[in-house]
Amino acid sequence: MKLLEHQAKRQFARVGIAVPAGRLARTPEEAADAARELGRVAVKAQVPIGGRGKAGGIAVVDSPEAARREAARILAMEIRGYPVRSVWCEAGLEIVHELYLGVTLDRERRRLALILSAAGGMEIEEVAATSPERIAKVWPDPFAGPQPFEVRELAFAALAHAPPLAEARGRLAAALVPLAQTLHRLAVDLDAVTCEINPLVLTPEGTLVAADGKLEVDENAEYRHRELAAELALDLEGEDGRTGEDPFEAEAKRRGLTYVHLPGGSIGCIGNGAGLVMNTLDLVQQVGGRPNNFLDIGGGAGAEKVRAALEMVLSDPDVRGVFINIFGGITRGDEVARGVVQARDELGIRVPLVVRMTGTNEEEGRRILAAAGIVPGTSAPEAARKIVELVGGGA
Amino acid sequence: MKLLEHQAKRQFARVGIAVPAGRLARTPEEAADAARELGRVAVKAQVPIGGRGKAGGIAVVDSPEAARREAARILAMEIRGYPVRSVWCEAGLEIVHELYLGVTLDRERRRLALILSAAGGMEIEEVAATSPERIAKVWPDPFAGPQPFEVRELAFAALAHAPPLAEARGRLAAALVPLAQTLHRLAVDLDAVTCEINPLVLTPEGTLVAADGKLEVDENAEYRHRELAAELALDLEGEDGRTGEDPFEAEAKRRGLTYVHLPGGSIGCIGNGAGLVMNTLDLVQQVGGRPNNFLDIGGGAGAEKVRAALEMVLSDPDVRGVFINIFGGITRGDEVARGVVQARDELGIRVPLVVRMTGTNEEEGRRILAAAGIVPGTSAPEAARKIVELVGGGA
Amino acid sequence: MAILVDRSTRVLVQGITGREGSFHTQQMQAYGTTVVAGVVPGRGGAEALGVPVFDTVTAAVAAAGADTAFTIVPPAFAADAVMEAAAAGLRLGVCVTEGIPVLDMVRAAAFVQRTAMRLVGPNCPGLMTPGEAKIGFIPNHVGRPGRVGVVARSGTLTYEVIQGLSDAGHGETTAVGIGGDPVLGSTFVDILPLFAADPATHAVVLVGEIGGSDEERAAEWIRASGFDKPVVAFISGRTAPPGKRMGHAGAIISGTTGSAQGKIDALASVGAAVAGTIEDVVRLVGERLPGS
Amino acid sequence: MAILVDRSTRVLVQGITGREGSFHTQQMQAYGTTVVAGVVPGRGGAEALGVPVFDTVTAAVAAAGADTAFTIVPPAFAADAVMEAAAAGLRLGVCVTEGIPVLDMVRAAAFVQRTAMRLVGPNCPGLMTPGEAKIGFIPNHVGRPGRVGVVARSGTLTYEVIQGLSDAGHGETTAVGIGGDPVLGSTFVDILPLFAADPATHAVVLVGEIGGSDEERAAEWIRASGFDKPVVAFISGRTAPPGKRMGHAGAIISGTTGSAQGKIDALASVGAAVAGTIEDVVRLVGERLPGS
Repeated sequence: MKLLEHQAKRQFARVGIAVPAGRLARTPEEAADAARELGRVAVKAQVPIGGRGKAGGIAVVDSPEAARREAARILAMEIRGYPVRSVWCEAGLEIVHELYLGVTLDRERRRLALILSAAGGMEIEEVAATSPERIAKVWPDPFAGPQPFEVRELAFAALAHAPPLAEARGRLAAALVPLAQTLHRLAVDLDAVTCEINPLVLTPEGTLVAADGKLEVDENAEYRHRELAAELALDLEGEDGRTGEDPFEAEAKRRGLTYVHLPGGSIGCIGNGAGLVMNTLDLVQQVGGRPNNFLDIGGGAGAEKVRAALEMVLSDPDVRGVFINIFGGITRGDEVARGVVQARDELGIRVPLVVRMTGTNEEEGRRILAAAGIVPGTSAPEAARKIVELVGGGA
Repeated sequence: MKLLEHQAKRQFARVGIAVPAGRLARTPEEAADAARELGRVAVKAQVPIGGRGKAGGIAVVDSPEAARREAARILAMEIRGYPVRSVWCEAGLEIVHELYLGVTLDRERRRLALILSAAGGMEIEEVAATSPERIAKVWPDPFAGPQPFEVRELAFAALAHAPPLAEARGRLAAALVPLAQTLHRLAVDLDAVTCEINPLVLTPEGTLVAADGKLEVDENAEYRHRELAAELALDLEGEDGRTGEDPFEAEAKRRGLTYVHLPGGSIGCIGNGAGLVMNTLDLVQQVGGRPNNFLDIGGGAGAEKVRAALEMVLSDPDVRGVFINIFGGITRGDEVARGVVQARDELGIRVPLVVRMTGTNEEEGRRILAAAGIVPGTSAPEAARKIVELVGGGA
Repeated sequence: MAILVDRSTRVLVQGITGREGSFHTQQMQAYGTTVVAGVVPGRGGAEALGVPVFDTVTAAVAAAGADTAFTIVPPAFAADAVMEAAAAGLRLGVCVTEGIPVLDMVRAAAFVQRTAMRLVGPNCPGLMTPGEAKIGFIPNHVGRPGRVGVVARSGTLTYEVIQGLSDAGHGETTAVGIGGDPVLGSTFVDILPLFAADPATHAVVLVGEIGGSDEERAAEWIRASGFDKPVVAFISGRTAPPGKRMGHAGAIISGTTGSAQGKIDALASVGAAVAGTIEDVVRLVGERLPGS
Repeated sequence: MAILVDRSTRVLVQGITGREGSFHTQQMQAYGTTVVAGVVPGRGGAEALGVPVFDTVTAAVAAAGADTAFTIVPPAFAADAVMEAAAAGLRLGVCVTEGIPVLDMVRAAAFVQRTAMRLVGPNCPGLMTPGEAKIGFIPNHVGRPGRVGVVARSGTLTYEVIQGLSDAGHGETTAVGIGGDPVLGSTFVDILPLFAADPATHAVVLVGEIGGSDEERAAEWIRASGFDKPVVAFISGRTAPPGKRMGHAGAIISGTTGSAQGKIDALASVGAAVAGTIEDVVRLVGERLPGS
């Protein structure tokens, strides 16, 4: 769950991290009001993705009129599929230097990494690729959080690559200690896998201000942060109900299905187990087909779940055939077979279905399928070839 | 710094630990008001020591009139030297069982111990002495704090000795998890070396309520908790300015001196270094004298500090002679000697002074003392004998 | 021979009275696993599936001599259960729970690392030493004692590989499903050395998938350690689009990290045979098994 | 021979530019201690007392090859400084700071315990190996190379003991002031084994005081380990009233714990000679030193 900029900033402000003054505007008029109140402001599209600026989603304006005009323009935009529902109107900052300060999950270290760079304002991945020496990292103990000395080490390492800050580095290191500790605690409290301030602006007064923020909450922990999720949903959905998410994926989420959409593909893919379904997609592509989706019905799924899966997959009219790949462990082949037959009949499915089935009760399952005129198989590559043939070459 | 019951309870309430409804009353009239509001209440003397109940400092009353009468009686009390400045008037609780839950510094383990006992309502040290098996302890990692499983282990261990609670132990263990975690976090946040709820009352509704609380803040960390200290001072000092503390110790604290008073003793003891001064007292007593105080002037003390120390020690008219014991390391003997002579002259000291001096510049120091008619010495036991002789046998 | 689990393993089940816990414990018992106790806070003194239930792991260890935990409790309680098992001095913990908040696992992993316990999982299918014992979800019918070690991130694919190896007559020493989460107790590099040290293991199948860089680390380890048993690898997710979670929380390509091709290249560069299909896995193992 | 500190010890000073830090560093240099660096955040690149100053301990270790930290910083920063030293891989940390919040030290002690560093202190006078090196406050003139190990909680009394042993001609191998705080990096039982292993140490003086039970633990260790060098003990605080802090934060009798008599009895029961005065300490050592 990626929060919007203004949500992230509200969280920063709540824990005492300085942010510029700003107002959320959902209409051009509100943006004009904000400019009246704050003076020169940046009008920023609120969408949960990066690259807004390049897409024209940010404008700096000097007057309420300009704010109204630019807000109207931006609120009419759709940035990489995301309709802009609101703009964040924010007072400008005088900038001495732009830093990057972030907390992000490091899978390899099995910890949150605390990252500081004096090269703020750029994508940190870009900095990492082009000048990795300008990025300093520490991996604080997850229970202890960053200790002051760790933040100082981080700070002195990062600031060593910013000669203009050499003089002030002691003071900056001292100021970064509580800031980094607070940011880390915020990340932990919000179950954030990414929690970054970029740029972190050093002002002429010597304060550090979070000029932009990114906050992504672990999906497994959303149950602990329902208010944030509700807030985000409210911010993403306009009157048309569109959130900018893929509509099929949004629907699958509502139905509680583990589904990923690959728009434009023609072959629906269903299986039990994430690795198995990924492999199913791979097999389809290997023999020249174009998979339309990933759908994992999980372990021990019964007929009802299979039916729901088929219904979901076929809701995309691009799907012209479905490949169901089942390894019967806990999942029983006969039960899946019955689910497939029943779903086909009840849903009136006319596109070809190929079911590869092995493991528990596989013979019984294959018998049921064959009797109902559905193509059964035991070898997954062979079944993949079959569905691609049935859907048509180059499909 | 030992907080008063009502301060501890306000801290408990702040972090979400249930406490009975209560009102602080500084006058009998306020106690009557509290009783009018709360009904049947316990009127409890607010003094920073245990054993109030036995001393008559707690009364349970049924009417505002009784509250007024009992509050008047208790507010006139002095409990073990502490004038009662306020009473806490608290609504009664229905009690199913009394538990003990506490956090306390365990020096040997170098950690806070989390302690639970089903034998609540008694002094935990008494339970420890008479039935140690009824006390369960864990020593959580200081960074991680108590984990749920640790609290459950604690709970099942402690509740194993409370057959009436056997049935409810699962539910109780689950309820104790957040409570113990909260109490531990409170102790850490307040730098408490003791933070206990005793009794922790299990009510018929199955809730756990902190019916009494003890909270002692580490003196070394008082600088982080100035508001609590200020609040406490306000609560302890009446219009007469007396706090219940030994007045000499209170004065020494104001002067920034490390001083412990032994009322009734006749020999003032001053030295540099805690161990040395303790030993000075021991030596005086060994040869039949009665030390009046402990005063450590610390390392590197100059003439000014010596003078302040002498002034402090002699403020108790019981002092009929002073033993100054100096080991010159950083502290220079000649400087101390000059301080002693100067202080004697300026303060017009007439009681005998014996100064034992060894180490850095000891000869020069002893020369200065002898020239001024003050008894110098190099052996501490001999010097101790000398001051006892001068003050008079059995002194 | 085998690794991690065998006939002598004494298992306690955290969550034995749950629907899933109960079902899989029975499956494990049917397979021959020695289940000695269950742990359900507040249910101590009861009995379930023929074994005593305790309030705490410590009590189960003391009374029933358990040395291994099978953890099958809801996600909100799983990290704590894992830490409880580790603190109680167990040798091995196997946690199958899916959906644990990742920062819970970050803490649990750090906690476990300070103890003597090896953790497998979470969100893993568990492990099986055919003919001896299994802990977790691997279907009872798929395994067959043999010479191949299997270590895999995904569940169902693991079963397929085991089935294939069994059907081909190679059989397995032990199959270990390390799990599909971003933060795992054991990764490939934790398990491979055990297979290296197991004389009965003559070849290893490594089943990886997109996301993270555990496969790349495995390749580094193979190179650095001079591991000389044949390795056949299989990576799923070649078609997965970047930035999408493919079912497993950990199966996601982030920026330049985690693509299937990177993993395939890394493993191929250290001499592993990288298979395109499960059928190929079995064939490639057959070609490489000494004495085949 | 000696323990913990000798001619080869390479010391960095945390807080070298402070008033106290500067004074005592000079004293140490005058004594012959090899001070190789100072650490003052934000002052890296400067020089102080003839040695380079660094922003971090890590930098000081890398550039100056320090292996030991002398920590003399204000109480609010001391625990963090100790952890920094431990994290940087130092062998020994000596923290003299008085007044550190006890829960800061609880955390620091737990942190240090997970590293290879041995911590002496805080609120301690430091340690001295006469004729070789000293770290901390022990006056330069008191020591003399010899055969007695000294381990003590209080500072000034330690100096007295050292002086007495020196004047009597026994001399010291190493004197260690472990400090007067309730939570210490090293207690008697951490230091005694070092003296046990040091062939040059022929007898040990243990200077205890009221509060806690470190002396009782020392007695237990002496019994359990079969420590066979003569031990002369001295305990101060026989006259201290219960519940009062006698100067040191740790010198307080709490309930039934920490009285002088309990400690005297415990030590006497394991064969230690318990002296009534410092003069007695020296005499008792003289009577017990082998070959005296």
